[in-house]
Amino acid sequence: MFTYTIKRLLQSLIVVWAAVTLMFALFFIIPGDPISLKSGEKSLPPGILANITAKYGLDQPTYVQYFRFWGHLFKGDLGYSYKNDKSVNTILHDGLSTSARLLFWGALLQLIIALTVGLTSAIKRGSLGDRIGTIFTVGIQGIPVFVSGLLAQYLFGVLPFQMHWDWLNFFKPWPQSWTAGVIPTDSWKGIILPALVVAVVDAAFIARMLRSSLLEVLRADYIRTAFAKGLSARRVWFHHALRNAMIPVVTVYGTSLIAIFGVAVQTEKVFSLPGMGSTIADSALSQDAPVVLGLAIVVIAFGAVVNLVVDLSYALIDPRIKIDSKAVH
Amino acid sequence: MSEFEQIPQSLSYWQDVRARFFANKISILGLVMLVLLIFIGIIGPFISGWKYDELGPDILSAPFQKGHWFGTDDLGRDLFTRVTYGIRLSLTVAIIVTIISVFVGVTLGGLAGYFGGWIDTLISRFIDTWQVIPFVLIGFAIITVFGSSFWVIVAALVFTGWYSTTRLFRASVMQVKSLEYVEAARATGATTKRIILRHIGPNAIPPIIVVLAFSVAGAILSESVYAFLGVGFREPTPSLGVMISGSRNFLTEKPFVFFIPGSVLVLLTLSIVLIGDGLRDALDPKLRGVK
Amino acid sequence: MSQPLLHIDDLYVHFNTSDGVVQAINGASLTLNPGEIVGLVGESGSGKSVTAMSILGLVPKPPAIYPKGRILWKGIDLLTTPDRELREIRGGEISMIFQDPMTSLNPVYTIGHQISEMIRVHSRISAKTAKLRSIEMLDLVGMPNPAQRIDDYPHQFSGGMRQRAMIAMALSCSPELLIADEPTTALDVTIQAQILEILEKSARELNVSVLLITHDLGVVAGICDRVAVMYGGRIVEEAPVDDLFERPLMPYTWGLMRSIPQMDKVSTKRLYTIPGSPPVMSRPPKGCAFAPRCEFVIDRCHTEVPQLIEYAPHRMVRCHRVSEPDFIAVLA
Amino acid sequence: MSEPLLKVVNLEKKFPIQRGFLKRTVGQIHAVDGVSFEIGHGETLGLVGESGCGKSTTARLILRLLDPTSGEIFFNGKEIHTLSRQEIRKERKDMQIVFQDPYASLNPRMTIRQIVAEPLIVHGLANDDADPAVDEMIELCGLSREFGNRYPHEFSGGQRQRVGIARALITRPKLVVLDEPVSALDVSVQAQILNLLDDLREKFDFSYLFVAHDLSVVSHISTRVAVMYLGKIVEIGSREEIFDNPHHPYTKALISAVPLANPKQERIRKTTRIVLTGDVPSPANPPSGCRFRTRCWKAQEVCATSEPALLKIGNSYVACHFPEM
Repeated sequence: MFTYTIKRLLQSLIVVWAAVTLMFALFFIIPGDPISLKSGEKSLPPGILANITAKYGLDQPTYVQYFRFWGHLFKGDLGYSYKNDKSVNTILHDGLSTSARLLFWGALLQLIIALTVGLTSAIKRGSLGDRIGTIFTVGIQGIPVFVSGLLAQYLFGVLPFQMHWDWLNFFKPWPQSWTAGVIPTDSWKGIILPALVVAVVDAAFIARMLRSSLLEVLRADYIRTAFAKGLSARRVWFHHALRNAMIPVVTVYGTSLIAIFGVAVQTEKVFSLPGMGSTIADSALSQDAPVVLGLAIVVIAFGAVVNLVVDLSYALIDPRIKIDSKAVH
Repeated sequence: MSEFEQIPQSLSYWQDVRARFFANKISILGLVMLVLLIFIGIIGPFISGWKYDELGPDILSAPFQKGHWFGTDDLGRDLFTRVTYGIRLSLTVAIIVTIISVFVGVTLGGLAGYFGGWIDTLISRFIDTWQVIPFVLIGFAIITVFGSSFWVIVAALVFTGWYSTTRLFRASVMQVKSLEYVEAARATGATTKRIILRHIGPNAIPPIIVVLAFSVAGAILSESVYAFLGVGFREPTPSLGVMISGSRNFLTEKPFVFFIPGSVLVLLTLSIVLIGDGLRDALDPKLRGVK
Repeated sequence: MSQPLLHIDDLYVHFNTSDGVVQAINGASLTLNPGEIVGLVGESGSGKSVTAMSILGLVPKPPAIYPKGRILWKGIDLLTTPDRELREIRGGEISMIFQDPMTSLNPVYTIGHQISEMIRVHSRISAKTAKLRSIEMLDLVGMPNPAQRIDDYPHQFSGGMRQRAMIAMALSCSPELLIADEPTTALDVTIQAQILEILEKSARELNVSVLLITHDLGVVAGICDRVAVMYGGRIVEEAPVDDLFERPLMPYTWGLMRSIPQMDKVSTKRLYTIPGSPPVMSRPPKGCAFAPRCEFVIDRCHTEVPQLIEYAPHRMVRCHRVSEPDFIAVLA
Repeated sequence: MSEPLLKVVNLEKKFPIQRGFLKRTVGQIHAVDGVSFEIGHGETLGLVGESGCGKSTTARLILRLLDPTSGEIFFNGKEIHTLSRQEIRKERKDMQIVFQDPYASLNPRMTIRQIVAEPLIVHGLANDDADPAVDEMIELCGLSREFGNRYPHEFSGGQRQRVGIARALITRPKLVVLDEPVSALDVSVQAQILNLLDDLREKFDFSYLFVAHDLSVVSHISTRVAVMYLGKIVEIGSREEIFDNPHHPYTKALISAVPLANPKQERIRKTTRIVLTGDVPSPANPPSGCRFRTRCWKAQEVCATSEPALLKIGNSYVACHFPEM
């Protein structure tokens, strides 16, 4: 297991390096123009222009910029915004806690919903509940997150407010002037609605996946063996079937944890949450390349860590993987 | 010989697929929905009597009033016209993106799958790298650098979608290639061209059709997400995402401004997802002959 | 005479599928006595595996339905036994091994875990004792270094070793009946010889009855006391092993025996062939299931299902023509 | 005596074992290791062995469906091992193969007639599947010509195998390789196919290479038999010699392990049966010297140090230091 972990860790580092390089290349093939961002449309005297260019290191050849970029990265310095003088680290720090809370609860809810729906619909396959579940899980894939976010605001904010259904209202106290749904995120009730929106799309997908994976595993010979041993249906389901059925699901869960960032961006915008997602979207909008790149690196690193964890848990679930890798060395 | 009498009527593969697709009520529902939406998208702008960017005097007027079937937005523009243009735009962009993605996927996936070896290693590792980047980031990066014109948006969408088609086609080719009837064809002395055209191609296509459907749905969703976040199409372009983004401030007072483009977008993607789902079941050779 | 261990009485098993009702078993009867090794022979689709799985209630319902019949285990009808009691019988009194040892063991648990699990379900003993018992059982079936190998996962074993582990597991709770469903079909011939030897030795040693299901007449000839032949969802002939091979009475058995190439009688003579293919059980023939392929068919065969009759002591046959002396002479 | 139809000399095939991120080669599977034999005109050579012994790989090497690592193949006066892909393609008119799995080896998108006609079209012997030779061959293989327009999934396993045979024979090849052609079939259908193969051989006078694990089937159809173990031929000889008087301990054990459908004889055989211990070693790491020594009851020190050559004993060739006489 140890060698396997080390090997996977090295692979992740290579992938992160490649992905970051890819992003760097994209940004610096045509360098964003910090000068016009700072000065607006005015033309600047050449001396000041040269100073600014030198400040961001844009006068250097690309490979020098590239190595400097990595040098700064190793020191934990993600660069400076073109637009204001804030460092990307500060910007990151401002948005991180909101995003982390949203993603944590979102991912947790996702797992809970996916497991519950997937398991029950597989156990009760063919029942009315299963069929409704199937239609629901297929249907939800057609709904973009920002639409379901707005819908959630309408159903759990606007409608209860207008109908005086206080028990259904997630937005108390009701904001004085309604722009977008401003939600008091410091309370438990406040984070649950956006987290649900984050969770529900991929939860539906994973639930479907788990259902079909379980149904396939249940046809396996070793399940028949388990019943023939005299085990109870519950024991067969949870001890023998579920662990095998999780093997393909874990992979999908990993990809969904990476994609969850895209979902979080939309959710933060819809609920006006001051997280990393909104920041990165706004920076992209104002062509503030260092901020987009800096935050992107954090997101990519997070994705690589998720991939690594998923692969390692994969090896824990399926003994064939770690033992085969041991056999080679 | 009595044993032959038991054989049911012979159907070619595609006849069988068609029969099974049309036996599935949900996929027919999807097909009907899509046809209706396309129909509205084509004729809508001609029959509404308004232009999509024409500012009118009636601001946020409710549906079926003052000659606006779906009402007007905050600038007094006719929502019906804008929504029907939105359908056109979504589908146009999605189809262009899908064609390019499938072209890239078939080429790269086919190369990796058929030849294997270092080509496969190279392409597969590239996909691995690409996969750790969340899709919005790729779009953000491209749009940050190049701005948001039509073709940049198309390119951003291709960059978010190419690797799933590539991966799927690679897997499909590898699977078909290892089948015994391909070896049997080689053993008869068939040329590589004949093997690819008659044996591998036709059998690797069904998964591509399914990918095609999901890729169209995915491109529509991604386009609307970019538009909503402000990094895709922008006002006054009548993208459904743009319209929904603009509706946020009126959710309390005039919810129809959100619900109309919102439900059109949902119905559009949903109909394609349902068709894709039906196709997947109909094309699955394992389910062949099962009614 | 003592009560039979197992008595399958006119069993019907049908499956509701999208293709119509598949009549997998259409009236099968079979009796097993304590300590006996009985072979159940048939080709694919004859219903032999469904019969075996029905005994332990392992056929999923739906799609399976049981329109008629009983499976009496020491006098209790297993088809109506509540699940809780059936679970005690499964593994405890009747255990089963399957065709493919590669897929019959759960890949994510060690062999030791899977054997101990079975032991602990049926007896209240500690995990440690169960482990010792597992090692003992693996030793009994000839697994080398059982104490070490018990912590290995199924994929670390060869096919033959996995089947040994399956046998060890099946015998670990001292069952009275072992159902072996094509236990050697997936194995090479030298490994098959090992497994059959172990199966017979341990069954005789522990006085376990065996119901051996196979398509291979050679396997049956080697270790069975009695043989039942299945075709089209029915038992068509049942006899002590020597009688059956010496003098088959049903045209299907007769034809089957003449159509297999015999290694000991090397000859290039054409083989006898049974024309056509086995029946499609969603549209079974109206009369005798073998009638469309039978060389000796008469009109009655197409319209009326023959009864399983006792032709001679211990010799059961299902054929309309078995009462004609001339016909019997032709088969001999 | 005239030139044999097929002559294989020292045929070898190694498969690399690849692992890890960049698919490094970490070892080799020696699937076929120095195999030599001949097949004469009109002869049937049975190639038997257990799974993983390299018999199917050998069959594919002869047809160049796989490229040999080394060794020579002479067929019909041509050096098959030196031919380019283009040239070998033309040669396949004369050497055909029937596969084990009648479900996987027929393209599900083609009708029976299209499948059977393909070799003719490929070799320019017919323009389309309407050629009368196609229906003729379909009928010759025991199928009705009316079913030419049907698709493979509508047929039973035995019928599909007839289609596979029709496809292999339509160009009237000189050599037909049969790779376990009856092992996926039911016993009663197996006899039909074996008889069909017998009849066709009589009618067209081909040579067969019959690859199988079932000794009874091989004993029925072959004129000569070669026994393989871990990539090597351990014994080769006439059918009578192999089955009546086996010289190699492995051949002997293999024959003794086959259960006969005769209870009385089985009871006697059981007392004298040679039950080999253990499993076949991995072809990635075969034993030194004689490869069978780890399971052989006659193994001595010399078996571990020196590899026995295939030498003539009686009328067979046997690779053993201590052959049975």
